[in-house]
Amino acid sequence: MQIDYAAVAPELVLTGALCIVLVVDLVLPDNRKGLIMPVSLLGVAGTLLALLALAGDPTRTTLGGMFVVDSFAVTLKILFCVAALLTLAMSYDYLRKEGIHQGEFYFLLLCSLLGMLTIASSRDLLPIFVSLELVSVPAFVLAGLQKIDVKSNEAALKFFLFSILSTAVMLFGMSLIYGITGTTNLAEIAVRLAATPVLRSIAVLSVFFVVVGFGFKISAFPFQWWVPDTYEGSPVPVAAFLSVASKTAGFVGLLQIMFIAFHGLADVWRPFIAAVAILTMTFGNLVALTQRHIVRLLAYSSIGQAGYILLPLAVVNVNGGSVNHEAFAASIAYLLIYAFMEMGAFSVAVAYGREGGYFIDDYAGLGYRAPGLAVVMTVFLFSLAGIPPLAGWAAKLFIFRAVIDGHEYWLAVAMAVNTVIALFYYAKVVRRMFFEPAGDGPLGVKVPLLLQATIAVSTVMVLLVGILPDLAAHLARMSTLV
Amino acid sequence: MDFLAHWGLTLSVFLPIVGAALIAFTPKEQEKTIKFLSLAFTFLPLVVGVLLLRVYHIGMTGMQLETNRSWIPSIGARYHVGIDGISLPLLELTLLVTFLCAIYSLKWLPEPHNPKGFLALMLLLETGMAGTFIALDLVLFFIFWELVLVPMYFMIGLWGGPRREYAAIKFFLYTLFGSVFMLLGFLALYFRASPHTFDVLQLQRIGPSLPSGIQNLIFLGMGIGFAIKVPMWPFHTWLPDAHTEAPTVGSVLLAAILLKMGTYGFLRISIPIMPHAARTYAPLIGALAVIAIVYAALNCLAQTDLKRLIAFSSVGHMGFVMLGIATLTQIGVNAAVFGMVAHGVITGMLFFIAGSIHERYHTREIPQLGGMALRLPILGGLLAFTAIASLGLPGLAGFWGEVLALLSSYNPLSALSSHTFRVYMVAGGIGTVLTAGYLLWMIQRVNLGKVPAQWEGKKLVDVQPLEMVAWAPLLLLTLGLGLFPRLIFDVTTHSVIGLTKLLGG
Amino acid sequence: MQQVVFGIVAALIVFAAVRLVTTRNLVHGALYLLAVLAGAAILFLLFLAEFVAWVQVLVYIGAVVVLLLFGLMLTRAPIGNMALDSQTRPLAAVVSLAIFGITSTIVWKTFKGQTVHFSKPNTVDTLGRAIFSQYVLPFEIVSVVLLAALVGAVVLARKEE
Amino acid sequence: MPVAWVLILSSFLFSVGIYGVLARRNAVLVLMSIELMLNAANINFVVFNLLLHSISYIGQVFALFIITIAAAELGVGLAIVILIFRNRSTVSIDEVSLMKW
Repeated sequence: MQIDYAAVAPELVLTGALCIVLVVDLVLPDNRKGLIMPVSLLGVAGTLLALLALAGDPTRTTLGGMFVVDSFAVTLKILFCVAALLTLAMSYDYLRKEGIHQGEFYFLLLCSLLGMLTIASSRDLLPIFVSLELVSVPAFVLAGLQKIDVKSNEAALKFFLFSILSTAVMLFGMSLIYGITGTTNLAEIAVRLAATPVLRSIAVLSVFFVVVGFGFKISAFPFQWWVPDTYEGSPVPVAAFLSVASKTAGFVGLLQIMFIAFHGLADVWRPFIAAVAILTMTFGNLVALTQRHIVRLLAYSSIGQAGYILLPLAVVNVNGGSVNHEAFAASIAYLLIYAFMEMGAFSVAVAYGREGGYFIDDYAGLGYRAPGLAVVMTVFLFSLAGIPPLAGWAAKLFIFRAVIDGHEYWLAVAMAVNTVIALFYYAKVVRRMFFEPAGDGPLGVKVPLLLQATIAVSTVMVLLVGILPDLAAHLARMSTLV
Repeated sequence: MDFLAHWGLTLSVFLPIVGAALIAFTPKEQEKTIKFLSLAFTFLPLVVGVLLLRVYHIGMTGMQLETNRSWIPSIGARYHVGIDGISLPLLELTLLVTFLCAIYSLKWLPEPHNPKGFLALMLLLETGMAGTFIALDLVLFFIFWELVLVPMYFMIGLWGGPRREYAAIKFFLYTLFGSVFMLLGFLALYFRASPHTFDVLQLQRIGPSLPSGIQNLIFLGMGIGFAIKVPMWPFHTWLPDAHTEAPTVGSVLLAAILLKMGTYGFLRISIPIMPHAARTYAPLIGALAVIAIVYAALNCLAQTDLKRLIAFSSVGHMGFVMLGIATLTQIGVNAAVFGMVAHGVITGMLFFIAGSIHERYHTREIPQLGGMALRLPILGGLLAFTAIASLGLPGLAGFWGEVLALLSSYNPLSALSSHTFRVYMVAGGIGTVLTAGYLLWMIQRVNLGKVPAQWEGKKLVDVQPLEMVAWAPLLLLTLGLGLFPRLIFDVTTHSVIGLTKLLGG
Repeated sequence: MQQVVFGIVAALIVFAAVRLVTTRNLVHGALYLLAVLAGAAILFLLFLAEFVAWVQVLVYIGAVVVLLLFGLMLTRAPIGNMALDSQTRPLAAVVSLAIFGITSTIVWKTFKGQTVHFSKPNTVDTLGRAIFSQYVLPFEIVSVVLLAALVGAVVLARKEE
Repeated sequence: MPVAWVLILSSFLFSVGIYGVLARRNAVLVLMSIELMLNAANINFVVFNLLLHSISYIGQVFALFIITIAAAELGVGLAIVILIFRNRSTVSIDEVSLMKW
């Protein structure tokens, strides 16, 4: 079989890089482990370069039609690489202070990243399943890396159990789909579902199981129970990685399956998705109101955001057409924008956390003690809340646009109400930082260089995309599957 | 001149944000530089704004000085700005009042002392406010509209009175709530229009032919957003809190400009694009406006806090503006625009005075003032003058807006029930009497009467030169607009005629 | 003939599975799991998936169960009777019964008339060819998963000095 | 042989697994229950492969991959359980809950 090596170049580079990281970790003496970080960084940067070389190319298909490199795949792979770079930069000082082994951490992170890259190119249930596992298996370990911390242990356990449970449910659904269509190729599934007069009930049942399986990965209600505990217990950069990259990987798998394979059944699953999306955002936003820990707050906020990202699926049309295109593009654009604001907020949490603490009370008066940090945190939080001209506003606009284009006004209104609820808790943190007298926290927080870089990149992106939303929108529209 | 015609508006709107960025990068200790920057970057836009008057053709209907550039092609939003007779006065008012606020802030800054943050936010606010009045694209309009939110939130929350946090979050949530629905309305409009567009001018051509059910729904969605900002009764409850707690400059900007964004939204977007819905809702808007007038006046009678009293009076004055708009007639809309400018000038001035009184007495409780005319004759005189202007005395600015709004409701658009509007007129008339009542009573209690014991023999400083500089333009405008209303009407009439034509008036 | 084998094995699987989720003893649980896995392996053989059956025996029975037992012993979990169930048993029963009812009804309706025909079993050879031609991608991904799992398990289980 | 019999068996296995997940509070037992669900999927894949006469053997291949991945995950899972036990001497899910909401 002919393999198109150009198409798999990024994955090959990354695989090479993670092998090197593993070997370097073995041969380096303990006091030189700091070198692994630059090696990993170079590996991801190399992957990114290989990806950029692929950008703009016509679609390539290889490995027996299972691996497709189109603009959708390239865009999301670039996003995953950027998220990984930000996580790497965020981790270095954190790991040193927490006494976590650098080598294994980066190795596992790169493994997980590899899974994300392959899932974006997978157009078959089998590679989607194995890629998803490649994303998750290293992530369990990463979540548990603060080994002597009971919370971290528990984070890993919860994440692990929920994840394989969801995999099992998803696989059962996939097996039924295989049974009724005789194929695992996404495009073929769509064709055969349309052609063969199968009973609707079994198709719906299998789609239901698959969606439930993905519901865990993307933390949709009522499968979100693991999220706050896992995020809080994990090392904070891992929480950032999970909330951005891992969740996006879940969405990528879900979007591919729903839009390529199952759009013919859209009229059946649309109401179900609508209900899940609304419940997810409402639950996330309401519970976020009560949180006192910044990582848990961000966790619940990320549940809320997942609801927004899911919402456009609720307007998908059986016959395809521009509505589907808009819906897909809206979700993708939201994912692109969400990555930067979430990463930014987590970077600030990491930067401040070591010295100042992770409770929202600890942020009291930060505006006076470390004005710069407080201002960028405000930028990220208000962006998450959707206040223009920050990027999150554009993301919400795209969703609203898609939903109204699909004539689902009530969904738009429900999301609008949610946006207002969400503002409460974002503003709560901002209020703490600025409206309260400087507490007894540290004065002038020292931010390591690499963290400064992640914060700066995120801030610039949030502002830039906020003023020129087309940067994200254009990319998203170019890279749709439908 | 050519450059000015194409980019003058953009320049005047975005200069302040450049100033805000410069201030952000100036070290906190260099207060002089910061103050200078804030002065310069409010003065320059004003200069541009005045120069714009030279290229603006007063006799023309329709938009002028337009700029229309590609911005977010993928969703069809464009950078489209321009002004006509309705937006011009409001834009100029914005540029002027912010500059005056910058002058005032040279000496009087609210506690906690942080000129850097305060002035940067003020400049940011100016961009948002001015931008709202020139935006001709719904997405652009929305951005500017929301840009106002955060600076005002911080202004109230950081530098406000004792209940500042409550007031700040209330202001934020109310406005955000409204604006989210406004955005949904914009999007619905976009998708209903064919071809899909966010362009206000194009929508004015397409919108009127939309089915009436759709118009009504979209009008309602947007209306919530605008009504909260105006604020119309019963959405007004954020206003007294925000006004009372905000620092002086915040109150001035809030009263003078922010509130006009809502009424402007009705005039620029809702009514011309959805004339059918405008006719449907006009009686309701009129009713709410009249309720606001009477309700505000009654509330004012019960207030003891000077700022709160002025805040409630704003609700009433904006009621007159909305009543004028609701008639959908040329006179009514003209009166509304005039009323907006007049209210901006007069109430802005009143809040300045209230701030200065608070500077001196450290209280705004009316019972604890008293006898101010004796102790501080100039300040007392100015208060009396402005309050009288506010109650609508002929010869001063407040008169024209209110009287014409009442007059126009005697004879509203032919499609509306004139009986209903005559009832409104009578009720509004009662409102004017009540307004005169509480303002005169306020003047009597503050200026006359006995000096409270704690101020006996204590030295109180009367109006200072810097205050005079900051206030003089407003005082002159109060008098000037009252004596020569054509200053405004000449500018607005042509555009208003264009607007009312769309309504079949 | 096949139906008889299927009947016996199915009965074994059903019994073992039910016991697994109701037993009050952890080690018994592991043994019941073993029974289910073995039963599944026989089914694979029956359905002409020889290679899958042997992998099931080697990987699951040879490794997984040993691993489980090791884990149980290493953690010195109390091996006697103990409260292993949470308070949610009735709810769990309702939910799982509902799922069973719905799923079985639907598959029954869908596949009512269809029967499997037992033809010549495929050899390992054809399966191997398939894996290394059409399914290279998932194969390579799985190899990285295994590597990551290996490293991860070592990292987590290793005692810090 | 009617394929529906096999499918009902696998549905049963799947449902029993769900019951185990919901009703058990020992992490290892939950893990075992999930293995039941995975086996249900495996049986489906294999029998469908036979039913459909897949020339590509995708059903069997899928089952192979599921077995492999399940083994890998179990390794990690048990490592986590051992870790927790070392720190807390318990593997009960309920008792491990330090964090709620």
